[in-house]
Amino acid sequence: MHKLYNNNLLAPGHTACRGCGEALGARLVLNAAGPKTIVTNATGCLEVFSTRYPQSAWEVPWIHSLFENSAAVASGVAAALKSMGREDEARVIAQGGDGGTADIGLQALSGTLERGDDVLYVCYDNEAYMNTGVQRSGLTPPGAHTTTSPVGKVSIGNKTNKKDLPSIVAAHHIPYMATASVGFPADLQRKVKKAVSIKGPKYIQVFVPCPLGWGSDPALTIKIAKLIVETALFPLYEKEDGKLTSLRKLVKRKPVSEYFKLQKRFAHLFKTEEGKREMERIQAIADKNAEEYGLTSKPKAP
Amino acid sequence: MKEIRIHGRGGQGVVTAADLLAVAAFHDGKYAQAFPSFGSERMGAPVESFVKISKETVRSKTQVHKPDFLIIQDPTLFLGVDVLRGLKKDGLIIVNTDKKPEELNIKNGFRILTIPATDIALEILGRPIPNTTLLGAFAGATGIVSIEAIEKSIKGRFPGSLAEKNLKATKAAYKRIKE
Amino acid sequence: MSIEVFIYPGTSVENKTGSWRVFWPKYLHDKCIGCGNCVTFCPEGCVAGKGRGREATYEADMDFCKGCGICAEECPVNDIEMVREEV
Amino acid sequence: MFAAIEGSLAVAEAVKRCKPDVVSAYPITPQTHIIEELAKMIANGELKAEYVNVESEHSAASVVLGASATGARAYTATTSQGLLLMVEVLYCIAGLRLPVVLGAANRAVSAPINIWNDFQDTMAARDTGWIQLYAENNQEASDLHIQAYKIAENKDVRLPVMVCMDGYLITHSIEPVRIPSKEEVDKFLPSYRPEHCLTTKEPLTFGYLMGSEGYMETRYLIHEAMENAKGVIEDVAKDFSSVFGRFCGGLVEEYRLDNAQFVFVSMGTMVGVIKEAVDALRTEGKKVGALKIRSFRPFPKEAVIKALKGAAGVMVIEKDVSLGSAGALALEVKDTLYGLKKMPKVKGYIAGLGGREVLNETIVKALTLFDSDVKEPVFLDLKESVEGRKYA
Repeated sequence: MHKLYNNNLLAPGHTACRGCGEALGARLVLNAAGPKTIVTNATGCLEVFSTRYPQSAWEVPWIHSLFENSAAVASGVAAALKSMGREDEARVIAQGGDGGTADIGLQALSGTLERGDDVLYVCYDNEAYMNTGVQRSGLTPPGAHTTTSPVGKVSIGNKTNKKDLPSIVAAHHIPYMATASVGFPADLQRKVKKAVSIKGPKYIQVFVPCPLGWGSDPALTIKIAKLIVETALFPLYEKEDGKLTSLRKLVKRKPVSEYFKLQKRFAHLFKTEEGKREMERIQAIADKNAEEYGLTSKPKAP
Repeated sequence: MKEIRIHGRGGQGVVTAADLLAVAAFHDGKYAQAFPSFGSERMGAPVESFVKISKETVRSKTQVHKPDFLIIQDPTLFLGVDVLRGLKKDGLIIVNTDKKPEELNIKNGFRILTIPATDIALEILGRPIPNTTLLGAFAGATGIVSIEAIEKSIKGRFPGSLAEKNLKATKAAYKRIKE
Repeated sequence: MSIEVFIYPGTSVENKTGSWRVFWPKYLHDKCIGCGNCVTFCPEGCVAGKGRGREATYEADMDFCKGCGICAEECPVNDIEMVREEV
Repeated sequence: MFAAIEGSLAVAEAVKRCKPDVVSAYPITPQTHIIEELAKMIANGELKAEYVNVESEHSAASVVLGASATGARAYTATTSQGLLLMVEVLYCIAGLRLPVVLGAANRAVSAPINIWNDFQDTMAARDTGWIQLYAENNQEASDLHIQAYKIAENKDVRLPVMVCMDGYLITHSIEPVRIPSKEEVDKFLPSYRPEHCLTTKEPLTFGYLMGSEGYMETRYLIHEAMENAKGVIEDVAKDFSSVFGRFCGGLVEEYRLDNAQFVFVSMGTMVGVIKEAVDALRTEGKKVGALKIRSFRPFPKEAVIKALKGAAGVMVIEKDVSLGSAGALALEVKDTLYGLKKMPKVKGYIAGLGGREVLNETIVKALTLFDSDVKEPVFLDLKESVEGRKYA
């Protein structure tokens, strides 16, 4: 039996970029879930940087087939375990990026959740198609520059709001769902542990910065992953059987500009009047989040 | 080989009739093939089904183009559908109607047999589904399948009381034709 | 010829990504309070340590460290210094 | 049990006796009766399996992929658009060397939407790495399903198998079928024990990324497995006959090829019509015969050469068309015979698209047109009113 490197279920030697939030997120998730886990993976950065033949970074049984079917493959794994009386052998985790989850894989995800399959789906949200070179996804936030929502003379970057995927997931009335960020690893790992202890469909959306796609300093991955939460743009919460059971409150909310200024994808917002107006609009989204979720006792913009 | 074409409307059990007839022929020790006209037709639309009965294996999976027998489950079909197409010269038409054959205005000199199958079905089954009743008439008129085989076929297809009711209707029609 | 449809677990350790570094994290072992941030936040999972609290000594495995600088950034007592690699 | 039974039900009975652990499918006409029957068997406890209701064929294929990779025996069925939606996953199932069995109720593809039988759907999936077997009648559809698992799970093959059966003509028709007993199937088909699968006992990584250093070799190895499958398909047919007492399988079936000058080559239920036509033509003194291609993938080149090398003329009639070229089967046959010392003349015909009936007359017409200079592929029974008109 070979020895795990530093007790990690995602071994080093993978080819993720320096400072990759997704590599960190996957390692934290797997370590929390433990070795009795079977993982299905959507096509994307995570799959590409971890399984280049003949080397694998995974220490758990793992399978990838396509972009949009991670959830459905996981359903097949869960059905097989159940049918063969191997349910106690492993928990099933389906993984995907934001494109593989919120866009092309949304239908399969919905199917898995709706059927009540015993699967934890983890979406690593880095807000664009990074594997193919930073194209816009349904989870790309407004104002962000990507290669398919570029900033131009008549464009301020991505024009659409970030799809509220957690609410779409919540509408399936599953037993457990949560949002998390690699900026708060203890919180993330606690949520994973809780999720895998529950039978039925579970969902966790993990915010994972992408230094390459966002134009951020690799060293600031954690700082950025904290800031998005602290601005109220990405509230951290848990819902069990549809009820909000935990919420990460904010002592002092930070302005979105503080989060934006660390990333080149938002740099244009600081340069023009139009950019500033867009920034104000996004600040209003954060304010609304803070109010709706009750993130601060005094929900007003700082 | 004897070929039967059944005409009716969606919801009248046209496909079931063909199935029951084929299974009955099989019970009689014959080779039988049945299939519907595979429409995406909805309730009320004209539909057809086909049955081939032979002493030997029937290899051609084709529709019935030159029928020996026609079963017409709804006389209104004469108006819109060329139900008589391909019928052999000595072919027999069994029509569900309370009219007499000569009242149907069908020329060409085909043999015609009429039976008020819907009335019988309504009386016995309580529903206007004439398919099993017409099978009783078919067995009585042609002898291609035995009434015992049809009985077996119906019992294999429907649950208890529904099978009994259908059998009653089938036998009523069989008797009526025999008499 | 034989190519299996699977590959063996954890074999990525054969790929020494340490060569990617431009800066390397120098663990000063001076002010360390043993919080473990450097271990937790490493995207490679290549930081490990011995001891507890102020006795703790952490090190990044230079075979794999890509020099992202997260550990230095997240060290609450600035006990890790990013140093330029020299050839 | 010998019973007059609908093709779909006969297939479901066969699948049940193969004891799949996981069944997943999405409803689509004319495949529905198969999966409804399997769902019923599972609901009644007759078949101990998980039935996974999915939201698309893409997911149905993905579910059986996941299940098979976990070591389960898995089954799915589909047709037409559903099969096309699955194609992406079908490549993966073959690439991962998973012995899934799929029942394909052959149907035309859109547009125009047409739910009736032809082979354009499975022909679009012919390069996915799946073995494709085509059934002539209900008995074959049932028997080939049982053989499919044995072929797929053979360690020298390890490829998924698609059992192709004419939509409606098989799925919805009633015919007498010998349904094997549980004991016979148990004797014939051992339980499935893959050497490697997704298990925490051996945490392997499946579905890795591979560059140009090895991808081509994986393709070559699938091709080699297809070549191996030729022998396995024949062996499994022999095993089948020794257990079940009837021969129903193998790569091809020769029909009245003794001294045959002209040979019809075809697949599926059309072969039944051709056999009848051959008998009729023989009584007229015409030296004709037929060759049924049961295995289209792998394509049995050797068996085809053996069957056709003495013929003067070969007429390939098929229910598919590679638009702008010819019928897929005709291309295979021509390629196979090319370069023979005495190469028969081959003519390709397209027939029966979108459920148009192929009748005895259709077959006879193919023979009459053999020496004509009608351009290939010859569309049989094409309506005069359509010829020369624009489709716009």
